[in-house]
Formats: sequence, C-alpha cells, structure tokens
Amino acid sequence: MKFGVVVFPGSNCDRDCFHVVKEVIKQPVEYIWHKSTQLDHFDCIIIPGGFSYGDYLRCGAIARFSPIMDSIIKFANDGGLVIGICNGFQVLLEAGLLPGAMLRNKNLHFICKYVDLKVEATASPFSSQYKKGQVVRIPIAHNEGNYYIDDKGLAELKKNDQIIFRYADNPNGAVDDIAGIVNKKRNVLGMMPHPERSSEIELGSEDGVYVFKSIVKTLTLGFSRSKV
Amino acid sequence: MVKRDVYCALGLTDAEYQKIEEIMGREPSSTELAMFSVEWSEHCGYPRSRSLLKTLPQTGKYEALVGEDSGGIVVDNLAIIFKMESHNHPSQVEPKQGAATGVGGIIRDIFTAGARPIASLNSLRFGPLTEPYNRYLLKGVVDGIQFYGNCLGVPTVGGEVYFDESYSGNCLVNAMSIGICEKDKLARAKAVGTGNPIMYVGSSTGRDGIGGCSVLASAEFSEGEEKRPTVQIGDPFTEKCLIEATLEALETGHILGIKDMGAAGLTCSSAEMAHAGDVGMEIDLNKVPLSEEGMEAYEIMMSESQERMLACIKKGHEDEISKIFEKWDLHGVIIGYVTDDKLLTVNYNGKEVAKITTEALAKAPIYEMKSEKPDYLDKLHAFDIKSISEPSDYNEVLLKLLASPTIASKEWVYQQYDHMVQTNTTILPGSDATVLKVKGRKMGIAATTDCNSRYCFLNPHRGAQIAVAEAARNLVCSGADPAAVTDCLNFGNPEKPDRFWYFKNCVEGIVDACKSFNIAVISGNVSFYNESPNGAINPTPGIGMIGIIPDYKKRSTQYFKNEGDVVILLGETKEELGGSEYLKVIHDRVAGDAPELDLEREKAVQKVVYDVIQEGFVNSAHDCSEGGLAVALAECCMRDGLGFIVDNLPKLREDCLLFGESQSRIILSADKKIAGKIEELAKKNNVPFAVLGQVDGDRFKVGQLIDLPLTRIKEAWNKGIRSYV
Amino acid sequence: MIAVMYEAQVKITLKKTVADPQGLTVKHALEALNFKDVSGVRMGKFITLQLNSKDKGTAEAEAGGMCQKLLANPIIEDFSLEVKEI
Amino acid sequence: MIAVMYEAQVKITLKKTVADPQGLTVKHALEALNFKDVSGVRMGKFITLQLNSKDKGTAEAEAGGMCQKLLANPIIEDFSLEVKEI
Ligand SMILES: Nc1ncnc2c1ncn2[C@@H]1O[C@H](COP(=O)(O)OP(=O)(O)O)[C@@H](O)[C@H]1O
Ligand SMILES: [Mg+2]
Repeated sequence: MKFGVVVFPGSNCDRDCFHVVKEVIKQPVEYIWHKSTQLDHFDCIIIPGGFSYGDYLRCGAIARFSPIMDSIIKFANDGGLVIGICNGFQVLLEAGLLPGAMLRNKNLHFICKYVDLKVEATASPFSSQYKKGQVVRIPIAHNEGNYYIDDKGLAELKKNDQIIFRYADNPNGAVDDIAGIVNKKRNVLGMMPHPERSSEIELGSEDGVYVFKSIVKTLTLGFSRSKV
Repeated sequence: MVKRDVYCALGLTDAEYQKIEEIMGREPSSTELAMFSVEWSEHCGYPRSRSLLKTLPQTGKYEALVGEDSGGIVVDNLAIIFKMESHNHPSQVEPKQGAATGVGGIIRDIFTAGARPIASLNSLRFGPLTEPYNRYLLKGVVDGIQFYGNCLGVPTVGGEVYFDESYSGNCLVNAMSIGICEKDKLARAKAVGTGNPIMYVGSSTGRDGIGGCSVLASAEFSEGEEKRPTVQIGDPFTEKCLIEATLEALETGHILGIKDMGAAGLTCSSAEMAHAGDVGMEIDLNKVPLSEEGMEAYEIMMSESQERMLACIKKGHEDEISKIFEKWDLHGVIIGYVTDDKLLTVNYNGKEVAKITTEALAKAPIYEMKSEKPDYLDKLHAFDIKSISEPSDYNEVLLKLLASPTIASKEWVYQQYDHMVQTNTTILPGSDATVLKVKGRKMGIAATTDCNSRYCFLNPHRGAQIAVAEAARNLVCSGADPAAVTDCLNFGNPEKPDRFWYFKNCVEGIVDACKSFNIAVISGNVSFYNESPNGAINPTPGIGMIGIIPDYKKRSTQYFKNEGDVVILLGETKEELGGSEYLKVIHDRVAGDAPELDLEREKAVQKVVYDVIQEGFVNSAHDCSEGGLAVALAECCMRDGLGFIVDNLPKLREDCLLFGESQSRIILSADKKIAGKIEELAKKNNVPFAVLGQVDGDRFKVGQLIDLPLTRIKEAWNKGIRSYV
Repeated sequence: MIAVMYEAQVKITLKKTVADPQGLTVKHALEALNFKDVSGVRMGKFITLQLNSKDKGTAEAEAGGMCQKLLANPIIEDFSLEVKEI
Repeated sequence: MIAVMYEAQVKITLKKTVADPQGLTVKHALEALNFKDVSGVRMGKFITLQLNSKDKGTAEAEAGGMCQKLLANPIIEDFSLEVKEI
C-alpha cells in the first residue's frame, strides 16, 4: 500500500498530510512533484491543501494544468483513490473530476476554526470508519469554501448519495451545507475541512484520522484499481 | 557638484554629506550617494539608537545566538530563530499591502538564517475604531496579514491589538516570526572566500519603494499623503517558493552565506554581507534580473522589490544551486564575486558606478541624542484616586470594559489567520500564549507579544519592565519557562529630546527586566518617526518573547474547566488605578503612574505558577492584565462557558479591587483537594495566596458587586470589535 | 523584445444565476456612504492581455482560447472579450 | 423596487508603476498552455453598478464618486467608467 502526496508550487499542507500518513497511521508515503507523471506504484493520491500557484486567478485553476494532472485524471478514471483536501478539492473541481465550483466565503473572510461535520454517507472508501449521522470536529481554513452547484447537479449528488460530509452550522454559504463529496464512482473525494489537522489529540481532535483509516481499510480489503 | 537639494531629498544632512566626501576623498557619484543615504538611514544603520541598543543583554539562561539579521536560542541542539519587525509607515498608507510585505520581510529574515518558519505573531495598534480611517486600517492590515501569511503556510498564532488616540494617523504593524532548524544547519549572513560567486535569487528588480527606507521610513507623516511611497503588491506565492527553494539549496551545504534584500535592497545586502565576512565584493548590475526597462544604477541598488535575496556560493557549485531555484521558477543568477579588497565595487554598462569601503557603508555614524523628560509627567503622576467617583453599577462597568476594543475578543482577527497549518499549534489563539509542539521532540515552544504603551507613556522605564514581565507571565501561564526576547521599539521623532527620553528610558527598562529574568534580547528592530500632526504615538517598546516547555503535554490554558474547582488568586491587589483601561474607558482619564512592579515578587509568582503547572496541580492559569481582576476572571469563562462565584475578596476600594491593574497577579483554578499543595508552594516563595471562590454554574458572581449571566458577558466581549467591522 | 501589437480586454462576470455576496456587501457599503442611487452591484474580473499576434483575427482567437481554457470558469462565470490594436 | 435605468461598468486596473505578481503568474501559466502570443497580463476588477439615477449625468457623477470613495484604491489603482442606459 502506498500513498502519494502531490506537491504543487504553493501547496502548504503537503507536509501535514505526509506526517499523518507516515507517523499517525504509519503507512508508506512519498511526495510527488507536480511535474512527474508516473503514478502507477501508488494506491492513493492525496492532493493537499494550500495555495497552489498562490491561488492567483482562481483557486486551483492554474494547478489544474500541471503536468501531473493528466496522470491523476487517468489514475482516477482507472479507479484509483484520490482525495483532495481544501485547495486539493478546488483543484479537483477545476479539473472536472468532481462537479461544481467554489465561490468566496459568504462573509468574504478567510475562516480558520474548528467546525462540526455531519457524516452523511459511510459507503465510500474515505468514510467507512465513521458512523452514519456521526458528528465530527474537523477544522476548516479557507477563503473560497462556498461550494456551488446548480439544482440539477445537486439533485444528482443527492440521488447518488455523493454527499459525504455536511456542515452542522454552515460557515461559508455552501449549497446544501456541503463540506465534502465523492464522484459517481466514489473513488474521488473532495472536502474543504482538514482531516490531517485533526488526527492527533494534542491538536484538539482526532476525528479526522478516520478518513485516512477508512482509506487504509479499503485498500487492505483488497480494493485495487483495474490497471489498464 | 552634487546639489544640496539632491542629498537632502535623499534624507542626508549637510554634516553627513561632508562626512561622505571625507570618506570618499572625492565627490561621491549619485549612485554612491544613494547607497550612503539608505545605509545611514535610521532604518538600516541605526545611527540614533545603536549606542543604546548595545546595552541590551545578549546572554541569558538559554544559549543565545545574537548578531545577525535575526537571532535565537539553542535548546538541545535545536536552534529557535525569531525576530519582530515594524512596517508602520507603509501600512498607514496602504494597510493591506503594507502589512503583507511586512510579513514577507520578517519571514525572509527567518529562513535566510536556515530555519523553517513555524509561526508568526503580530502586534497591531490603531486609533479608536470610531474613526472610519482607523476601521479601514484595521480591516486592511488584518486582510494583508491573512493574505500573505495564510498563503505561505506559516500559522499566525498570536499577537495583540490595541486601540489608542495616539495611533490615529500613525498605526503600528509589528510582525514577528519564529523558525527552527538543527543548530549545525544555521546559515550565516556573510560573504566569504575570495573568488566565490555572489548569486541573486528570487523575483526580479523593479522601481519598487525606491528610497523607501530612507525617505519614507525616516520622515514623519506631515499630513500623511505627500510622502507617499511607491506601494508594492506582496507576492506570497513567490515567497513560498523562495522558502522551499532556499531551504532545499541550503541543504546542499554549498551556500556559504545568504541575506534578505529588504530595506535598502541590494545596497544593504551586498555591503553588509561583505562587511560581515570582512571581505569585498564586486557586482555587475547588468546581470541583475530587471522587471522594468531603462533602470539607472542607483535605482537598481536602492530598489526594495520584495521576495529577493543575495547568496554567496561555494565556487564550482553555482549550477547546482541555480538549478534548485529554477526548479521553483525563481531567478538564481551570478551577479558578482567576493574580492579581498574590502570594497564594494558596482559596475553597470561597463562603467564603475560605485566603489566604497564596506566599513563606511555598514557602519553608519553614531549620534548622541538630546534627552529631556517632558514636564507634563509630574502633573499626571500627581493624580489622586479620590478625585474619581466610584461607580454605582459594577455590572455596567464590567460590560463596558469587556466591550472596549482593546480588551474585547480578538477572534474576528485571528479567525482570519490560518493558525493551524503545519499541525503544531497545541494551544490555539485566545489564551495567554500559544504553544507549538516540535515534531519528533517532547519540547514545546510558547510565544507571545506584549506591551501596554499607556504605562510606557506614564512611566517609560517601568512600562517597559512591565511589558517584559507581562510577556513572561503570559508564557508561564501556558506552562512555559520564559527563554528569550525580541523587541520592536516604536517611538516618535528621536530628534525631539522628549521623544528620545522615552526611548532611552524604555530601553533601560527592558535591560533591567531582562537581566532580572536572566533572558537575552536576541534580536529586535527600531522604528522612529512614528508621529502624526497630533503628535507622537505612545512610546511602544513591543516585546516578543518565547518560552520553552520541557514537555508540551504539560501546557496550560486560561479557561476554567471543571465545576467545583477552586478559584485562586496569586499576588497582591493594590489600591492603584494609574494608566488603567478602567480609568480611560469609564472616566476618560489617562493619568496616574504605571502600576507598581517588584521584579522579585514577579519572579516568585511566576515560579510558583510554573511549578504548579509542571506538577499538574492546576486546571487553568491566567494573568491579570488590562481590565484587572474582574476582566481576567471573565476571560477564564469565555471558552467552556463555566461561571463562578467569588465570595472571598480582599478589602479594598471596590473599583481598584475589580479593575485596578496591579501587576504580578495570576488566577488559577484547581481541584479543592489540591489547593493546599498550591498554598504551600506559594507560602514557600512568600507569594500572597487567596482562594477567591469556585467555578460554578453559568453566572458570573463577584461578591455583592457583580452578578451577570455568562451569556451577557460573552455578548459584550464578542461584539467589542465585531460591531465596528 | 517583439513590439506588442494587440491588447485584449477581458471582462469576467459571475453568471446571473450565481449569488454574489461580495457585490452585495459592496452595495451595502455604498449605501452606508450615502450613494442612494445604487440598486445593484456585481463584482467581476478585468484582465488585460498584451498579444503580439500576427493579425487581429489571431489575437481574438488566442485570447478567446485563453478565456475558455483558463481565465474563466464556465460553471460560474461568463466572459466577454474586446481586442484592439495598440 | 424602482426600475433600474442605468448601468455603470467600472474597470479597475493596477497603476502602471505597480508590479502585478498575479498577472505575471497567470502569464506563465498561459505560456505553459502554449499560448505563445501573450506578452503581458494585468489583473484588475470589473464592477457592474445598477443605478436608478434621474439622468445619465447624475448616474455618471454618482458612479464616479463611488469609484473615488470606495471601489478603487487611488494609491495603487486607476479606474475608468462607462455609463449606459438599460
Ligand atoms: N493580532 C493578533 N493576531 C493573532 N492573535 C491575536 C492578535 N491579537 C490578539 N490575539 C490573541 O488573542 C488573545 C488575547 O490577546 P491579549 O488580550 O493581548 O492577551 P493578553 O492580555 O493575555 O496579552 C491571545 O491569545 C492573543 O494571541
Ligand atoms: Mg495574558
């Protein structure tokens, strides 16, 4: 089992994700420079938070065209597990791996604080270790976390049970309180809150670590993407 | 012949110009003149403050690293580098970008030392929020800090925000940053080894902030606008790449020296790197990456374009290093080499445009300044408490104080800062000091900034001592041992004797206090000319302090945690109101003397608190500062919503008791059964000990004086700043 | 350096269907400043591109491509484009 | 609600003398996407104001005032303004 943490210029949660995988859930992990395109030996790709390319123009808009992205799109289409956290989520939206877009927070401010999330679906490689309906404490830290999708798209998300996390108390104006979603095939997760920041009790909460533990569980249960 | 108005425009006096001609033995070229003007400005050369700064203690109980751009301490082989710096004038003119580039500058000072930045703090001071421009400044400055700091991925974990009329027209923006690295990985800010190449790294050079540091920073704001600088847009993305590239390049061991191009840009970095290495340097400006066309030599030498550095590379490894910077899409080009003649030689378009001894540039002249105590002080000190009528309704007074922006919750500010990135923040902003863990170690690092400038205005020597004492107190309350200080000394025009008198006394106060605590001042920064048409700012010797927790698990916060815990007050409440927030907010008076301070008592109180936290005796610890005992008690309830009943109060004039700002007082909460042990320790150090009452319910009850539901307390405290933004 | 010959001015606006909290806040701020006539505010981006294309047609095609591919996000934004010689 | 009668389009750009790091980064991105003709990018704001002023002159005056007072930052930005009936 091998995790890969993508590093774009401007990523700044890459080391935090790396730390949690290596030191907390104790799994093999490597950094992947955004110019490399070789992903075959990875089982899960983490696109970390931060400000890829400074979030200039639009969050994730420029990173989306980094050389690595075509490989990630292929990796995902082949069924590989991809998780985008915060800026990583925004990159996945820009890349079209997940539906919708991010708007500026309703209060127009960057918001960094712990929030309560409701686990809406546990039938995913990323949330199987939670209980449905469980309320978990995981911090957010973003300027553009105000998730937008049109009504048709929202209906789709609901119909396919693609909404994994909802805010208990919507901090940013996100449509339908959405904090995290998966794609139809359920192998790509995007979430604005930072599970890697709440995986050690000294930091105030361990609730986030179960996202990573869910992935490990999925992978150990022999989940494997069809190598094309 | 250089015309007088030329060097005057550059901020040089006739005397200085004469001296320059002497040194040169000829008439200086315009480029040389420009270089002197920036190097000899207060901002870079400290001509007016250097002799006093020399008196700051450079050693203390922790191994101290002093002398280069930033300083630090060493704790079992971990170098903790930190520094605080001002960006006041640029922020007053363009708050967002001014504050942003301020953060960028201080962080460059940290990673050019080889340390990875792990946290930032900021100390902000504005005029009253009732004035629209002050609200604009607060919003803009906070926006600038979040814009830059959040993008970098360096958590902004603490600071302070004060409001006072004296900052209307001249706000203060002091940014502090902390970094860590293995001691033997530290980088030096010097050039060494004749023939070694000098590399320019980072973004390109434009006509940014030219003359900014001499003309802008050393001219007070006469009706603001005229002296408008060429404002720069901060580029945190490039800075982030610069951090990673620099640390990666330093890893190779082939960078012999590296320095930020901050104020005075290329002039300062080249001259000071050469001088520090006791060598010379020859550079060719045609090699400098430019973002604008047709730039003059002096413009290139003075440009303050952000996100640039200068490095001295081990000969033969140029390509290896420049490849690393190119990987991060940054310039990494050789612009010169080290010489042995101790001269800084600058060539442009095949001509030699400057040749100056680095000594002359790096060692600005030292001026003895006139110092004179202002006459109004004695009158202020004569203030008599009896002239103040005691309020009838203490509920109202408390709510008013909690809503006063200086005391009110700073959540609106720090919630806009990413204070969790890097996953080391084990005490979030909101408590007395933040505590960061260090991955792979048991140790924790606590940090705070403090200064009550009203005290300094009434009594600079004691006010500065109190700033040091309060910073230490905040660290101790979080479980840390105060370890070292960085200062940021913000004052008015030093050429005015009363302003300089304040500066002198504040520095002496810091010296005394730091010696008494046996901690070193490892870095600092001076910002003079903080004046506006309505006069000088309050003297503001900002103190940034870090502390060490042997085991970060033994940290503490200020919040009450368990119903039934006893509430303990250590220290003595005196009948004093001088300089208090209560006097200002309720009675609209700034009068009296700063609170008394007995450094021996202070240390005793801190020792007891440090010990009881280490022993695990207490569940919370919080110092009394602005707003006194009542406000401090309220702050203990804010997070977990636990109220308390205080029924055992010292006999004292009631407003002094509740709102007086007597120093060296700390509130503890602990299990009943353990109170005795704490009392013993207090007695042993003869620290006054009193059980005031207990944590209880959801009301706030102080004797017969105050009885309020916590909800109202919180509401007042939360709206203090929010109601203006 | 090649002489710049065309300038493309790109206006990027939020789709009508997308709420614009920033515009709303600015509107309130303007009202607070006693600008009574303002009844709506929408915030967008204005991007100026310098192009050294061989002719106007190419410049327009290029700029259009940039907008579609990178500058605007079709899910939430519309763009309009104006190219002129300079 | 009063019928809206005028629309003001406000273009806010960085002063020529101010470097635009964001624009530079976007330029690099466009080059990386093989848009070869681009030789410069400057980022700015585009603001649409709906005004129910009594006449065009008033609308222009109002909008101009808004730019000076709030919308543009005179220290680093220039603005231009266009009002049309709608
Ligand atoms: N500008 C700021 N940035 C970040 N945190 C801040 C800022 N100002 C205040 N804080 C935080 O708010 C809390 C209260 O600050 P303050 O009232 O100055 O505490 P104290 O009086 O104990 O020094 C502290 O945790 C401090 O770090
Ligand atoms: Mg405190």
